Amino acid sequence: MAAKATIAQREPLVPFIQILGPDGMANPTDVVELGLKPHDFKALYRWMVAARLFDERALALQRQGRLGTYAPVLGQEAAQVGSAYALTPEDWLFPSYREHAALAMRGQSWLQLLMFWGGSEEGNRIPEGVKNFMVCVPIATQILHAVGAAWAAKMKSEKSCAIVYFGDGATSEGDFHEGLNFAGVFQAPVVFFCQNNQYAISVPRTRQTASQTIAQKAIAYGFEGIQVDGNDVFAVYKVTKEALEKARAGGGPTLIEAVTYRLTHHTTADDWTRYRPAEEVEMWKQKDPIKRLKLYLEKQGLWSESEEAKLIEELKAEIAQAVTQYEALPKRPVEDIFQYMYSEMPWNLKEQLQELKEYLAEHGGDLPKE
Amino acid sequence: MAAKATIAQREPLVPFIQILGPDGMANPTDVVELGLKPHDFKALYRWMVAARLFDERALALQRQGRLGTYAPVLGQEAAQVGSAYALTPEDWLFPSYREHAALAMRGQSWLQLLMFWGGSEEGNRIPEGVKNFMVCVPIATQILHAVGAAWAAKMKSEKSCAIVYFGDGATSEGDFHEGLNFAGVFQAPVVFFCQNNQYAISVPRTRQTASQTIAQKAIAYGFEGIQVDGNDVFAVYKVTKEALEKARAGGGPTLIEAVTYRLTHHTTADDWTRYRPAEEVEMWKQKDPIKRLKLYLEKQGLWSESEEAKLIEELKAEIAQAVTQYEALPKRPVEDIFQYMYSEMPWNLKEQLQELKEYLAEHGGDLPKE
Amino acid sequence: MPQMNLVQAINDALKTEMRHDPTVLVLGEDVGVNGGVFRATESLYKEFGPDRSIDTPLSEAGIVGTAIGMALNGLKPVAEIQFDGFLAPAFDHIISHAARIRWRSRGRFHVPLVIRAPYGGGIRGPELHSESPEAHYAHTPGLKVVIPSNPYDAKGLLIAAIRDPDPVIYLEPKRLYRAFRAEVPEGDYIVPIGKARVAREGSHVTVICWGAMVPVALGTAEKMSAQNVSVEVIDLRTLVPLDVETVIESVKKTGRVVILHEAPKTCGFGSELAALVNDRAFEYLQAPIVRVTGPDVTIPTAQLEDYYLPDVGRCVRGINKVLSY
Amino acid sequence: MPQMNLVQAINDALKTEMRHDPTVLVLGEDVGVNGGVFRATESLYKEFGPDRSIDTPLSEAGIVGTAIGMALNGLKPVAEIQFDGFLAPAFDHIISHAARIRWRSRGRFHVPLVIRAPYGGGIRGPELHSESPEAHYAHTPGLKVVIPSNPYDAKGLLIAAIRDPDPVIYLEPKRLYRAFRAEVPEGDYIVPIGKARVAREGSHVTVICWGAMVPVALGTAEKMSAQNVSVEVIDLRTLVPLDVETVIESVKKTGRVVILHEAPKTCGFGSELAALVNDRAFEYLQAPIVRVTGPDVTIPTAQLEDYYLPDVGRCVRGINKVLSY
Ligand SMILES: Cc1ncc(C[n+]2csc(CCOP(=O)(O)OP(=O)(O)O)c2C)c(N)n1
Ligand SMILES: Cc1ncc(C[n+]2csc(CCOP(=O)(O)OP(=O)(O)O)c2C)c(N)n1
Ligand SMILES: [Mg+2]
Ligand SMILES: [Mg+2]
Repeated sequence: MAAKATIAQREPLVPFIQILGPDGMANPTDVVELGLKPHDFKALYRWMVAARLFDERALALQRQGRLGTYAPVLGQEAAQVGSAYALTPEDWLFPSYREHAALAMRGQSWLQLLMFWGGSEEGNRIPEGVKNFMVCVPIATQILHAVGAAWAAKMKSEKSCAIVYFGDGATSEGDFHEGLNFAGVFQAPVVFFCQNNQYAISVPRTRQTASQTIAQKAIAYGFEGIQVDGNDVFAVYKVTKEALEKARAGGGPTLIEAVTYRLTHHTTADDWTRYRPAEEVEMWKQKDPIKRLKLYLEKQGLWSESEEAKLIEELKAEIAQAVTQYEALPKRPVEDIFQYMYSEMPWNLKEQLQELKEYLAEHGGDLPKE
Repeated sequence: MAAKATIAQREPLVPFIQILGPDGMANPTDVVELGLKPHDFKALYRWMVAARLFDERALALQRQGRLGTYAPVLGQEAAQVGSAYALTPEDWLFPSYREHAALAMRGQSWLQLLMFWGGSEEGNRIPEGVKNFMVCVPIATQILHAVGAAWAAKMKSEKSCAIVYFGDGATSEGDFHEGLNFAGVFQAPVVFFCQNNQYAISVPRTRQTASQTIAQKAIAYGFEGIQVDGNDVFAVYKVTKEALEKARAGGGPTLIEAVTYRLTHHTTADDWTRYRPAEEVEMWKQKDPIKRLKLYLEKQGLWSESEEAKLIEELKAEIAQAVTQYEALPKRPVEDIFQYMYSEMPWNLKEQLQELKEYLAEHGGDLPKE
Repeated sequence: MPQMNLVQAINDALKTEMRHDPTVLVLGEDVGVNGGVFRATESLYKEFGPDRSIDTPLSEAGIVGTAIGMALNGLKPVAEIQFDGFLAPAFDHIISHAARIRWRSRGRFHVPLVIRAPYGGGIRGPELHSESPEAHYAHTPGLKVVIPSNPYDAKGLLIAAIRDPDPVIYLEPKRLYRAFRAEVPEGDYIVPIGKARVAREGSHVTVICWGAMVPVALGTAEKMSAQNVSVEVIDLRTLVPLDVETVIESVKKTGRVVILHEAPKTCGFGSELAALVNDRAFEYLQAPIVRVTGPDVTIPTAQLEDYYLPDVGRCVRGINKVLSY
Repeated sequence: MPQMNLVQAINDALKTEMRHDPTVLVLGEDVGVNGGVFRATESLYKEFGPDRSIDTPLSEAGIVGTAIGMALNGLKPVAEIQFDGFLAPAFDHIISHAARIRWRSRGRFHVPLVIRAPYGGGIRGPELHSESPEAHYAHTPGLKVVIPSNPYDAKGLLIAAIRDPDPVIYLEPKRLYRAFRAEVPEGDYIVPIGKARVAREGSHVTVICWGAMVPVALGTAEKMSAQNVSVEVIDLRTLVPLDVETVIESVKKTGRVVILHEAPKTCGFGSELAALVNDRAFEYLQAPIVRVTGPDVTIPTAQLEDYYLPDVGRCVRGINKVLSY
């Protein structure tokens, strides 16, 4: 029958964009077209290094029992930093739970991130004026919220967009589908940013979907899908910026698949050696996004070992200060549990709070040690 | 950027199959390749006419208050009959709520269909040995059940497939996505049969998704999507049969989009004049699937007005008999409400049944008239 | 004052509030051009256009999920879910998000969202068109649950729900949509969320109910009065936050309680009421509380539906049971 | 007899039943190669291969929906939902399909499906990793709801659940997964669904509980015994169908009841128990029933979690309250 030419035999249905190779080489015109200045390059580099240092610190704290389960960024710094760098403060950012780099760039302090991973809801208190949404634990649900926020911006004739981050695993949830479908129908100004880090915990990308690429899923919704080298901060910046501009200009949504790799465990509760070969991880280490940008900067004479040392020192100090603050935080009052449920506390919560307070009072003001 | 060639500018991504035109003309080789004999043509015609006559009768009964809300097949006879004709008795059929033609072909009696639409669960009692599933009211949910059943057949090394029917509206639900994605990943032997009748109640297909075709959504799952003229019973039969054969041979799933039209109200509770122009309906009446096959049969000398009259008489009698039986059915006992909840009735249901019986007994054995 | 039935009152509430507040919009399946399958959104499309009367794709998680996004970006969406049974596909967004965003963000964001859905039996609907899922939402902290029983309340409560800063599950007893007409003021008024109504005063027994069970309770009270039994009927109007004072006051007065609801008995909202009465008026109870509810089964479709639904006869039995203890 | 902790007992139950019955398989996120995030499916992949220990895409409706399809085509799937909070995306398939297919088909089809999920707090989890959603399922006719509290029961109940012809929601108190070890027989045995266990006999007050609250109740009982208060602890093991006899018998003996659960109070399973005790043992009650439960809030994450969870101290308070009435 006429349909004998199956999908699998087709040419790739979406473009793959790369500017900066693993060797730190880039076509100069491509770089010029980015419209970025040396200070931008350095800012990108700074955020990527910051994310890695924060990861290291958080992992150490977790191992010492001073932080809860933590989800590292390691390996995905370019994807997060390149994309978030393309945002304006007017844009909405909807994270999953792994976007510490992007959130930090958008005004959330290291302290707040530590609070969140330390198990305090206060870590999710977005600073006034910052248009981020909270960490989203249930996979893919934030996609619909982002579409709604972007759609509202369009209705209100605002020039803001929304970007929403999610993983390769998230593309299997019904919410991914419903979100992209709504965005297509209502031409919402939203950028769907998939960090395809090849795994959803232990489940490899090939087990997640039989689709050749994640980017081509956009075809089901009538808009554009692009694959980009997620370890190439230039290419990520470029495709995200263009997608945002298109959205702002009324051109509707875009699905970006940033092809990257999680270089370590899913979270500190995970053990990657159970489900993937060491060679695979080694292979991806060769494509390290930070090393790559550093090579480029060095080749351009924009970076030196002393600058590197200084940067690391500065960032470590910044993060160390956040850790000190974090560890000095007083315990939150128990009212915290009750007061954010409704605009006004109903009688049952008032009574239950009262009961809890009485109980604590009976034990010298805190829970009895058992 | 390289992605400037947007989806919208592309050539259609899926084939469109038509054999029998609205004028009743078909390329003879295409017809020969179907492998159907004159008695098959007549059988197809018979089922399509039967569905239309059943529709008419059911609508009349509903208007007289002798049947509940009813969802007509009108206009979609070729899509249902052509596809169901391609099934073997070993295959599973998962309907939505509009597949009376397909269900009747698969061993469900007119009487049962009347019982269902008359508001008795007994209408959903699938005869032993028949591999149909029950009418599914919540949109798109049956897709996942079909995938599971097909996947189980594969695990058990059975040669059976599953076909699942759903509408254009159903493609917007998360379940559509999750079902097709699982089928792609696990290469389940399932055929996804979408009757795109252009509306989900009042919402037109263009509002349902920005995708150019529904068939191309298969690209997101790594398998084949095909568009077929849903009013062409030959083409529908052909693509369904090939998809089933492919599935049976281990070739995995197929998404078929049968482009058709609902020629009347969504259900008897609906009024199509509120949301679509009469000209549109008229235009589609020109593409009537039954008229089309009749023209073909006549041109081939396979059909005469006397045969037509006889067929209609026979079918009307068959349906009338079912109506008589339906109206003579005694009321179901109240035990019916309780006995299909669990394999064994737990104490609370036993007590509640007892209570209900006592109540009825107090009022002469039935509910008091109020 | 104009006479309206319940669905007209809802329509009027939507119109009133959409005129009053440009950030209010409705979205859902068939709510625009078609005016809703029950005509609750009739003529909104004409008056407010496709951007405020939005036909969505067939996708309940999509409707509620995007409405949440709109709500946090300054709009006040009123989402329609076409039937009770189709709240389930949106369940995750209702309980894991709408209900929690104030909590999750420490009050930085909140979700002024109303989710409207027709609920309950009595219209001879097909499967999943007659469910009573209120207990699911009452068990979810962060949600308010509102159920009107008459046109006046329907309008006033819906306007209150739209103005409420918290997410409100607003369940409409579809069986009462066109059951009767009553006077409904034009324009602006609210019926406050969290206040029950003593629908009929009485002294021997209290019947607690909501939605389509209110007329059943009133019919029962009328019938019992012929036997000199004085029945107090409390129409809760809001399940969460519950007007516990009105309930307990009545129980203290009558000492006998019948709880009447359509949902299956086990873990229905009736069990919460029974537990609360036990908590707060134990010593006043002169008989065990009786729950007259749907049995613990899937509600049957048309032919056997009446055997499931609590009616006056069953309510009478319940009252006789508490009285004869 | 081997000593096992609760998660090992679950693993052992799965192995036992998969060896015994070739139609049994497990599916879910990370259940195959990785052996499950809690290692409940450890080594099944090695022993039974990828077709019976199936890593699925990240899609809860997909897991439950396809498992329903498998069940009706002759297999016995045991679906794992990774955490309690992620049952919600599968809610529609659980309540509208798994629970109803026997009903819908008039017994022609049924769904021998087990849905396993870790539930409850106490492990310092992130949001939506500590929920107690049992009341949602207890309110859904057609489902059975089973919750073990110790390794022996966990294995025996899970084998019973897999053999049960009806869909079973099997909630595992994740806080007890590795809390203690106990003797668990090798091979085949069942603990029947629908039978509660008197975990400790007593005469002054009955504490009704399940899952991770059982050790709390037992700790409380131990503590109270020092004050010569004799506490009977009932571990329900099955919420639906409930072993109402064991509960009522105990209440008749003690006349005083404390209900202990983690879920929020309003419309929790505790309210059903309170209502049932009211129905069947009203005249035996010497004090109002006390519910010691989570408050009506979203369960906090790590730092404040202990302030939410019922503990021995709060259970003691509850007991003192019923005793001092
Ligand atoms: C609805 C839901 N199901 C399951 C989980 C448990 N879970 C947390 S992360 C994860 C894998 C996510 O994979 P992916 O989307 O690729 O993101 P990544 O972690 O790789 O960044 C799973 C299954 C969850 N958080 N939410
Ligand atoms: C989950 C769910 N949401 C809403 C409905 C109400 N409803 C019944 S039919 C229908 C439209 C279905 O459209 P489509 O899938 O195109 O099928 P068609 O009726 O055109 O055959 C809707 C919205 C439903 N049955 N289930
Ligand atoms: Mg991933
Ligand atoms: Mg349609």
